[in-house]
Amino acid sequence: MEKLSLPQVTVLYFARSAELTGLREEELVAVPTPISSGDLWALLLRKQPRLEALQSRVVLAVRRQYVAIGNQQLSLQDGDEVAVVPPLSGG
Amino acid sequence: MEKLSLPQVTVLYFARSAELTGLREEELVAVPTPISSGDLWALLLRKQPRLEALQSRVVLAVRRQYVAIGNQQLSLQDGDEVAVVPPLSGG
Amino acid sequence: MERLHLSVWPPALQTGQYQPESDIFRLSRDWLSVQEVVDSVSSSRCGAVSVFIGTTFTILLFLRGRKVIGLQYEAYEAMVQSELSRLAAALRARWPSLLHVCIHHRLGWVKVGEASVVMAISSPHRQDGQEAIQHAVTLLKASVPIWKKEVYDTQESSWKENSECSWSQRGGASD
Amino acid sequence: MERLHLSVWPPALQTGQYQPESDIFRLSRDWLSVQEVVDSVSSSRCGAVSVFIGTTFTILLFLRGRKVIGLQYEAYEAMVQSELSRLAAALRARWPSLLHVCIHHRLGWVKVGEASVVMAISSPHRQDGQEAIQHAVTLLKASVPIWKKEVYDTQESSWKENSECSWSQRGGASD
Repeated sequence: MEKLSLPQVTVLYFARSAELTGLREEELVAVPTPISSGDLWALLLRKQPRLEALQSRVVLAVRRQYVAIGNQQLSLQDGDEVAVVPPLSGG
Repeated sequence: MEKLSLPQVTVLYFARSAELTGLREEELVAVPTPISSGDLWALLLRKQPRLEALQSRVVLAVRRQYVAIGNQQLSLQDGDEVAVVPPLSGG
Repeated sequence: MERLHLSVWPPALQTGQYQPESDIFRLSRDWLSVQEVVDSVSSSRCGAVSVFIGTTFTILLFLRGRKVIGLQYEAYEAMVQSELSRLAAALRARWPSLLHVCIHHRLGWVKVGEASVVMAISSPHRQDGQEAIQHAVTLLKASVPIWKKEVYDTQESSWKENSECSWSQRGGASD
Repeated sequence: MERLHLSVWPPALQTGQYQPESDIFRLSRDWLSVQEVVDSVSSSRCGAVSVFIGTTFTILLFLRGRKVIGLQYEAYEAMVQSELSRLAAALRARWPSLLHVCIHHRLGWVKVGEASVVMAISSPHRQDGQEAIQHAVTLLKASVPIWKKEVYDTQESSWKENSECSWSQRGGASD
């Protein structure tokens, strides 16, 4: 079943991704769903081309769960939180 | 070569051995040397029979080095420190 | 100081004379007190407290000809909470005897020589706690969404990458 | 407080901008400060400080129907010094990267819940320090001439025996 309205999600940027985009967060409207994590990343890249610098060493967090960029299908809902997660360096 | 005078050593008692003997230290005179650690222990037992309670779970420390009670030959000198060392419980 | 995260594990309180095991997580913009972290995990049941303290490591950076003046930390705070709960659950699954787990982590500006993380685990017997704390540090570095940037006297800075993080270039720093 | 033992390792001082590695041992009749032990091993070279804190473990003794009110420690003090130096040398032989080792141990009367031993080891990388501290606790219990007696509310007392000590009856307490 397709939804009539496509969801709007909040994208959070941290660390180097925040520096590259100059943003801490932004809204992403009309995101197709379900969507693969790879396609979601492509969508983000189209919006923020400088994120390309993170390519191949970044993951997403969708609703605070890590998701590798690849074929995993994501069902997004209005208001979902999607984070761009550069390599961790806590500790 | 035998020495003409046999050495006098200071015996130190710790923990349960101090409780059994009622002493922290005492002098042991005219100790034959060289002497095996087993014979030295036998000498101590003759002087302090209550140390028998520690039998088989005790070692000596001679000049601050552990020595198991057995055949090891010890060369004692006047003023040497011999300690009776019950099982350790530091930490 | 933000007392962000306080959760009780296991969720259902046990009855009886002893307190339930609890995990205390805190993200702090202030100096971390080792004594406070140790006190958080102490109880009359515990025979051993194992502690890990992570501090700025500067000697290699001196050798590169510039001096680290400090570190800037940031976190995905809401997710830190859920990942630390997951971390504690993983530790308890592997070492069921663990009593208390406490982790305080710095955020914001951290001067060279100050601790960025202090963690303590109490356990009746030391072996469990000591193994668990090693694993805890590895899990924290691999999975808790916190980032640090080294800031140099040249006004340059560099985001660090933990080699434990599966999507980092092992040990590489991005300039 | 007795500052009994202060030795520098290695014995020959190194020249240059960094302090030589040092091992600090102390037998104390007062409360042990975790912070002080941690500060003793901290340096700008260190990336990790691993700490172990041993405290009174009372729950099993409650179950035997009597309550521990405290512990009485004694030591062969002069030999503690030589055995701790030997212990530190053994650690450095196995983990050459270790920076500082600090061990504070209580003597005399220790109330339930107070730490009897605090040790800290600093190292550039955490793996070495964490492995070394596990080994350090084992060596201390196996070879450093310190004894403790549990004192009960029944006015009884009992000398403890470390299972790590080769001439103990494994884990048995002598009444």
